[in-house]
Amino acid sequence: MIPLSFYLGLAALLFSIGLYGVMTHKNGIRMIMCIELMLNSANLNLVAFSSYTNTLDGQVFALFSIALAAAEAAVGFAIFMAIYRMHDNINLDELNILRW
Amino acid sequence: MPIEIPEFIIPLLPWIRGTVGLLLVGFIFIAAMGAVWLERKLSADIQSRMGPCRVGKYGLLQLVADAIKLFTKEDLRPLNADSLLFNNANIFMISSVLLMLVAIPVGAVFINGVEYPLAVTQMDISVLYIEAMSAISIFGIFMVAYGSNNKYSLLGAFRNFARMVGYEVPLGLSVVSVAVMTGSLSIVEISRAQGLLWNIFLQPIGFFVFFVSLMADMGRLPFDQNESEEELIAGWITEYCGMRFGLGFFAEYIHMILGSFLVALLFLGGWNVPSFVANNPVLGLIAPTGFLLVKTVFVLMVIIGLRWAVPRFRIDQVVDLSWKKLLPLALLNLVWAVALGLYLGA
Amino acid sequence: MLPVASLLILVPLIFAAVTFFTKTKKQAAGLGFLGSIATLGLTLYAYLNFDSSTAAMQFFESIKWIPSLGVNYSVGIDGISMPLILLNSIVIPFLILYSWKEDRDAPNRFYGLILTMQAAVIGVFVALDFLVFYIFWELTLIPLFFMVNIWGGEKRVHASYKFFIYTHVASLIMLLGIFGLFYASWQQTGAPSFDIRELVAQFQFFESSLLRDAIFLSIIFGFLAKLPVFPFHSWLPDAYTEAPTAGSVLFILLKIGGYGLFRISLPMLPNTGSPELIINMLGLLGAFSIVYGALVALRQKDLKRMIAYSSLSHMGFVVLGSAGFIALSVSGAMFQQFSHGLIMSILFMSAGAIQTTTGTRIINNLGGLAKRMPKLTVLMMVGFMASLGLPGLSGFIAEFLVFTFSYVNLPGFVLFALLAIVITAGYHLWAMQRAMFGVYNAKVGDISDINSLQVFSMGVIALLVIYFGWNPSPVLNMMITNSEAIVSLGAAVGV
Amino acid sequence: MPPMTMFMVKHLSPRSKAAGKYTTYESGSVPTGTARIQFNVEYYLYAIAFVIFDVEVLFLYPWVTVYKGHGITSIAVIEMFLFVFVLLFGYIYLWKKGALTWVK
Amino acid sequence: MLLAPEIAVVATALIILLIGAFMSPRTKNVLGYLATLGVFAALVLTVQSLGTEAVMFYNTVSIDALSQFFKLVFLAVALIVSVASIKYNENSDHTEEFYCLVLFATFGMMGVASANDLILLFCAFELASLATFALAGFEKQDARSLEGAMKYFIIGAISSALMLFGISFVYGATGTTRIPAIAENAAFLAQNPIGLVAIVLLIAGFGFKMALVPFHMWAPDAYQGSPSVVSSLLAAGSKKMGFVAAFRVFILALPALQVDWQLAFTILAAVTMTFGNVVAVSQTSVKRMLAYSSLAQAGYIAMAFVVMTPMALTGGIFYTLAHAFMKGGAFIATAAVVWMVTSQKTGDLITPDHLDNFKGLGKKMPLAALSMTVFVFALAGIPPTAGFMAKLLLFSSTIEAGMAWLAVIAVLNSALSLFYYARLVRYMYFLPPDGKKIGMPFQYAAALLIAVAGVLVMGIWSEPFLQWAMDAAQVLA
Repeated sequence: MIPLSFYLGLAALLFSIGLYGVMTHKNGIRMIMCIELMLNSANLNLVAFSSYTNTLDGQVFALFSIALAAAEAAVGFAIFMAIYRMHDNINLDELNILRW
Repeated sequence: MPIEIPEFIIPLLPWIRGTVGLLLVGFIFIAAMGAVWLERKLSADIQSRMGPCRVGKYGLLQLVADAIKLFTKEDLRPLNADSLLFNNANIFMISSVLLMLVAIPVGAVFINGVEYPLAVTQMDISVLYIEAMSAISIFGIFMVAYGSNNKYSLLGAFRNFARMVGYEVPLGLSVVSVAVMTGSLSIVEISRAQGLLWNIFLQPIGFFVFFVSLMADMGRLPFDQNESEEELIAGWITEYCGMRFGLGFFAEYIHMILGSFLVALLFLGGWNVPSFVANNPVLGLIAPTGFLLVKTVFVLMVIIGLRWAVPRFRIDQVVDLSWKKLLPLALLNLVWAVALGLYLGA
Repeated sequence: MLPVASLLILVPLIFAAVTFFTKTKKQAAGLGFLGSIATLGLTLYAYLNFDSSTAAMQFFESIKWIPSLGVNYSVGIDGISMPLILLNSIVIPFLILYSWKEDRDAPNRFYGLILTMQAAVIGVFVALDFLVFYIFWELTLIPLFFMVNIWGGEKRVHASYKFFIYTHVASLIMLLGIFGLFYASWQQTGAPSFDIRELVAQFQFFESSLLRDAIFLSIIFGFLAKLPVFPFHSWLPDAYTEAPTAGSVLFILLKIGGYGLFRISLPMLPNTGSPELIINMLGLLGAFSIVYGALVALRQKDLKRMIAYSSLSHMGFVVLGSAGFIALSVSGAMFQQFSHGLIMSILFMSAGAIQTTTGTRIINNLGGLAKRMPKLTVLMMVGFMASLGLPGLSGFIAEFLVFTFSYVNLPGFVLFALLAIVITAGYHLWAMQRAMFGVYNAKVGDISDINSLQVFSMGVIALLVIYFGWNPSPVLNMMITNSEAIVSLGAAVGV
Repeated sequence: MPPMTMFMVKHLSPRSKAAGKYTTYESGSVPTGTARIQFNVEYYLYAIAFVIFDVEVLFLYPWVTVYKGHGITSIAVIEMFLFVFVLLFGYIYLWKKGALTWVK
Repeated sequence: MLLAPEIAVVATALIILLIGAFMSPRTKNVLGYLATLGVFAALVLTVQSLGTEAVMFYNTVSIDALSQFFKLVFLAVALIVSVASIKYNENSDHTEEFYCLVLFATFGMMGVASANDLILLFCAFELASLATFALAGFEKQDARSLEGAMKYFIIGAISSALMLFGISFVYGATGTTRIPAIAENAAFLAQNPIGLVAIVLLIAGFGFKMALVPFHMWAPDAYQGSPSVVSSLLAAGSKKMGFVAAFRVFILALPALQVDWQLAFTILAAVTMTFGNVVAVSQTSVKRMLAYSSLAQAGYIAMAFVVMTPMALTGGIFYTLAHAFMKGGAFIATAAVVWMVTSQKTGDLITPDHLDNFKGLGKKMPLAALSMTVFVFALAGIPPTAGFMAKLLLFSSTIEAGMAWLAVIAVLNSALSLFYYARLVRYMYFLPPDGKKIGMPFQYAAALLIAVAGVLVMGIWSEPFLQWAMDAAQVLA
């Protein structure tokens, strides 16, 4: 058996990478990808815990969260599409009408 | 008369399984070559021409010649192609089919009436696994197309994407409908459950949906919009030449064979044989696998034959077919299957 | 019996609501007048049915409102509130008459706000539940804020916000004190209640003297800032000066700070941790306000500002009288509130009239107005004389009572405050001399006297000032009855 | 395996350098424009529809294995049909809105 | 049927979606009335089932006073929003989508309110979030709407990832996702640093939704950019969802870690209310101002987590309902003004919610101005409105708990808030109008009247509401 801490470490690493990516990237699509990474690292956690605690909740949770992540990405892409049509790019730095 | 299994074999079982796996890979490669040959021959027959006949008896060695040709061709890569994507796309395509292969039992042996499926692994969720793995190849195709930096390729990939997206759903639904009957996602279980009645008779709609979706999934005519030689100059594979092309081509044929196995396993009763055959020490070893292979080859021939029986659909027709016809049919079939499963189970 | 206490709130409120929807100035002023007259009638009814020989609550009504918090809608009138209600009801009709002929934007809102204000102030006076009390307390802010903000002078925005934020913060701190009182009593009795009299009575049973002090101080802070007295007064000159005449008069009628002092703080005072210290502090504040207000008024060039500071000085008497903590000194403080309301109304009306006719309030730019405006001059004289405490006018009675009886407990502060009498006389006479008499200042231009309605309204109030100067007993009697009740609480503890 | 193959190819196949060979293929003419073209919006709509229904199938898979034999058969079947039924609304809506039609 | 309200909402949404697809744009106005009817039915059903308690679906759904109360809150908001949206969606081709999203968002919020399981909680939370993401960007031709939606989406998605990660730790340490079971097994979480990590992640996740500083960045943009009716839903509904989720997760599931999250909320509450009020003062866009004031209000409500006495919880819960009416109504009034500006083509068209466009509103749209006045006074906590009662409960309980310093901060803040609220009133009543009187669309009028009625009734006849809130707080105690 692989120790639980390996899974947790991996999940934490992926999560951090995702968070870092969201913080640093300006491109909307990349941000969505990074967010997906974060969500999936959480799923990894859930599944790992599920198998180590011998309960099924975690796996069920992961299943639901995968579905929600997909829906979230869909909504996100829809918003970005609309933005792209208006601005011809999805660089978040250039969206700054709403400030103060 | 039962055969004694010697004690010393038991610790060796993992090794045996490994060997079987390796053999399977080899077998499937040879089979893929065979499928190419079969396709050429069959096509020729349908069109009343000879097909390959020079190299070897009935042109059997044509494939070897082709392979040599591909190996010695220059590996061209357009200057403005993205090398990372372009070079590594093959890995995805090949690994997709190989990973699928791992879970597909290509037959079974009965020893003392006990069934031993010939698969590298036996997982509980093999159907789901196979579907998931088969979806990997789309990454390969998209990587090639995007990496080639060629409009034809990209268009091909777009179409491929639209088509895969459309057929993945009916495919999944029809697989679920089959699985509903047995309450299991294991291929072995599913095929075992068809001892009395094949699923094709229980769920004709499901079979239709599955078969069509599978064809689309494999990119076989009439669903080869991603290649469509006439309009897109082989589509996604335009810039691929030499052995790169060869590998992609190879993967497609393996995919086709595995697809045929799936049809045979899920709908055509798998390797089920009457119990007297299974209990017979000799027939039990040979007959189930033979049965399955016969069915598979039959399916393969149907698939190849269909290439010449129907014209290629336009992409909008393809998409319409999946979303507006197959999906409702698949849902209908799901309802039917649940009802039937409950009825038969009760 | 009519439910007078509720009606006194409702009638002006309803008239205010209707007035907001009137179209013309005539309708607005007429309705406003009608409403205030109706209120006056109710007040007189209440006054006539009032038994001034008892300190008990009269016209008491109580309805359950939020049982789970122990909140009731309970109102009533006693000798503390009756004179103040009377003051309000008397002055406001004349205030409306006074401004009858003025032209201004949005008259419907103007008169509507006046009536709202009246309702809110009376609401504070009759409320016997802390929540009701606080609601009306806050409600008084809104009309005054808009009064200053819309119809005020040049610096109206600044003044209105300053007034608003100052007093709002103060009343919020008071609210926190009320919360403290509420919870402490809840713990004490096990039942929530917002009843003012009950909470005030419970106050003495709280164990922690720190808690009692904190509650007392935060509540009295709200009152002192509203009153105002010296350190908390800085909103006053701006607001009083920038407000339109009617607004200034409304400020004058806003006697809720002093009322709160009598109703809530004084009964609690003997039970604080160190009542002596607090009495001394209050005495100091009062005396200092008297002197400080007078001194600052002395050097004002602006007539209205001068009156504003003199008002601060007068408010010092209220605090000093309260701090005296003897029945008669407290009654003096109460009477000071009452008479101050009348006197200052005249003065602000006069100052307003001068400003509208001459276009300036700077005393140095005026001069010899008596020749052109004799009626105004006479009325203003009455106001000034009353304000400086001339015997025979109502101001004298109040100041006399405060000085004489506070001396018993706080001799030092009273002696100090006596200084102010001289100063007050000085600046009043000086201003009178410069503005009304002396050489006619040609720069003022050709001016005419105040109109007859203004004469009438100011005249009636001036007559009242004189009347109460000779015969204060109609209101003083009930004040004394209640003061005795308050002070007797202190006697029990030995203060 | 593919890298291995390509390694072999590298050593087996001939090399000749000619500039024309390395250009992008465009039916013989000189390539024009960039191939980094945008997705057509239709693809996007299909992708969304795919997400919806693939998720549906995703939920069906585990359901398949448990709905029988745990004493919950009837309620499980009803709930799954409810789920599919709700999605059916979405499907009809998509169809009606023309999201499933290639050319609009 | 205890789930009847939810079923009513979902069924209405599905029916609208279905028949809307078959209708021509001109007849689609009917859908708005249909949605209103559905929400109203759900409201009635909820009121009817008040006082019942049940645990359903293998302990995942808990119907108790808390969930019923918050369902009331959400349904009230949905009612106001759907009535007002009838006008907003007039002649729109996307009416059915709009209502469907509103109803699904409401459904999600209701799900969060009655979640007894973290899986359900997360799913419902996300359902509501997703629907509101789409709603925030509903004006596809408006750069502001899109920008707001995008910021809202990005930050919302991050927050849900943080939340999920936090939940995974909670699950890992306790081996269950059922809230009562977590509370029983949380001892390990309390001793382990993993508990702290989970708390931080969860606070970040919920804090985004509640728009607590420093997780508030999206709120002003999303509130300003979205169509006003949607801002109303966001501020009045979606924000409350964050609170009810936090109530469920922190107070019911993680009492073992109370010390930790209480400290965090203390700081967050104080900072949030101060920041919100200070920044709101300088805003010229009314919606943005309301957004910052909404931040401040979130800070007040968060005090309930700090004080945690039954009275404070009652106050916090009561506040959510009051705030739903006040802020929801205020945004609807803004919607009416935006409608006026865009349909009359007068005033500042680029920012239709600019303060200048409110000049003389008392003359141009008396009802809008009057109700806006009621709302802002209520937000400022001036009696006799719902806002006053709410603040009364909340601030007084802070005193009770001996946290006078927090009460003083809160009280000073609410004094400060009067500053910008009064400015708005001054603009509406005391500055000259730049146009003629305009007939108010009755849909906006109806929505405003509902909200005004809510604000006043809750302020004047607060007893029943207080009782409900007390019952709900009982669940948390």
